[in-house]
Amino acid sequence: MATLSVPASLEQLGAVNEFIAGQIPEGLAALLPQVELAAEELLVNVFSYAYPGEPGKAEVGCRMVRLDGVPFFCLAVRDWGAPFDPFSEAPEPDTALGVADRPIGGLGVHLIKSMVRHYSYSYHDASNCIELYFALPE
Amino acid sequence: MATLSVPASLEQLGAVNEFIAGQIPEGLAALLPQVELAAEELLVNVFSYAYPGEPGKAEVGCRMVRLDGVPFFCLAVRDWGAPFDPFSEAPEPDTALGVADRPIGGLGVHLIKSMVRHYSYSYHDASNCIELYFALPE
Amino acid sequence: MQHTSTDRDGVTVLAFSGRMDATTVAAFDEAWRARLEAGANRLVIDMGGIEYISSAGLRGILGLLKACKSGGVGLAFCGIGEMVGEVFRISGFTGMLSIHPTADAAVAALA
Amino acid sequence: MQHTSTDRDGVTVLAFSGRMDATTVAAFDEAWRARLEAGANRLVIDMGGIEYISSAGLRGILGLLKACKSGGVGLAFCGIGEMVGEVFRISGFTGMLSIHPTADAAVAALA
Ligand SMILES: Nc1ncnc2c1ncn2[C@@H]1O[C@H](COP(=O)(O)OP(=O)(O)O)[C@@H](O)[C@H]1O
Ligand SMILES: Nc1ncnc2c1ncn2[C@@H]1O[C@H](COP(=O)(O)OP(=O)(O)O)[C@@H](O)[C@H]1O
Repeated sequence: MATLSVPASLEQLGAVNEFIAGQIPEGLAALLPQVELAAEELLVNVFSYAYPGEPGKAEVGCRMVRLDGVPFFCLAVRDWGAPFDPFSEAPEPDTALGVADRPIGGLGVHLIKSMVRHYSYSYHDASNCIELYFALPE
Repeated sequence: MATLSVPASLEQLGAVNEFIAGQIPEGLAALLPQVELAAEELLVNVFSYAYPGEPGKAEVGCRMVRLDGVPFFCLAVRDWGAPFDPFSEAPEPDTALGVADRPIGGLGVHLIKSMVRHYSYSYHDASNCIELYFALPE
Repeated sequence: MQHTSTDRDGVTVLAFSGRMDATTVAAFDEAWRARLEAGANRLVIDMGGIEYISSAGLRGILGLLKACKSGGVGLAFCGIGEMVGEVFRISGFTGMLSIHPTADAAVAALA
Repeated sequence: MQHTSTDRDGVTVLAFSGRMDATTVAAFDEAWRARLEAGANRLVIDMGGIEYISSAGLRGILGLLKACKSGGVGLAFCGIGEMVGEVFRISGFTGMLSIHPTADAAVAALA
């Protein structure tokens, strides 16, 4: 798996996007916006919440995986903050609310779940490990 | 992820089983025979075919993973042989054949597929990476 | 992210281009706040040049929506590309916005 | 893997215990081959002590099945535990075997 390690800082998003663009196999370029979006959502959360008041790092990895015989582009994001599973702990937003009642924020995890076919979370080796499985474009 | 690295040799199966038994969380002991079976099937193949005429190694890892929000016990097996995806390349056996027509062998991958909820294969960092997701006992 | 601001028949058209993400949304916020402070009371947001938006961008848009609603400012959108449209749809933003195919149509809707 | 061999009314009962895997199946193969070479023509395999079987074990069982079929040797099984039974079922072995709840029943079936 090609991996990129970055300090936990918002200005790294550009480097992450460049890395992802270089990893997406030819023919799968249509996935790029979704993968960049998912990476941004996860990393912004890591940069904002995983290391309160201290420096930290994140790791991003890309690889092709066959899950149950079906090929996927897989994005992995890892951080060394306190255990936090965004998929079970972040509340589901109500996307039917109108302007006045809409809380600001809380849409990141929802966007990811909507764009991937499968997502996984595990905590091991003192790190949060998230894997996102993007279905290949037809 | 707790991992064990072993030389590619059949006599390591005992050490692998011991490692797995130590990794299965309390309350999931009912999974042990299935996980040991899957590990044996994969490792016997690695030991037999992955390193023809040369020494090699295999790595076994265990961890809990939430995939699509559902908790699984995950067994990971890794080798550094030539790329080989047992799930797509090993032929499906015909389990309806009688004694006379039954070929010897070819059941290992079928047993694994029957016992896990999800399986994945990827080739990266010069290694074959297999992950098996066992549903937790009720 | 870049933007241009044009006055058309008393409607302020703010046209954005580039990426609307966590590192650039502040520029979006500044742009519309400056227009509202300058007294604009009808606003068209032309997203024709926006190729990418994340939840940070949605946050900027929601701030704009709330400000226009409470300030009685007319607001319309145009130039929603494929990626932006999908993110709007998934987030339930499509129903909250007045969306038009072209800047002309958006300006006309606020006339 | 351990085994014992008993003669009951001319039927050879081979009782195995332990794990039947890639490292032990050779002992299984040796045990039944020795019995056939010694002239046994009715064989009961008691798996009551087998807590684990892998595809290597299945390979041993299939070898035994083929040998008995071609040699005209009567063969019956008993003592199939939960794990072994599931592996037999998944592999389609259940239908190829004459399976009985107890050694007595297996011996009687070959009488
Ligand atoms: N990596 C993380 N570590 C700790 N807490 C987190 C992390 N990511 C998200 N959170 C918590 O989950 C909440 C929801 O996250 P998210 O859906 O991205 O919305 P928001 O727009 O509020 O960041 C955050 O407000 C924060 O409290
Ligand atoms: N790790 C591996 N590397 C290379 N080839 C393999 C590997 N594992 C299995 N194979 C090939 O796939 C075939 C089927 O494997 P399997 O289903 O386990 O049956 P068998 O009982 O014949 O080993 C093997 O005979 C071998 O040719």
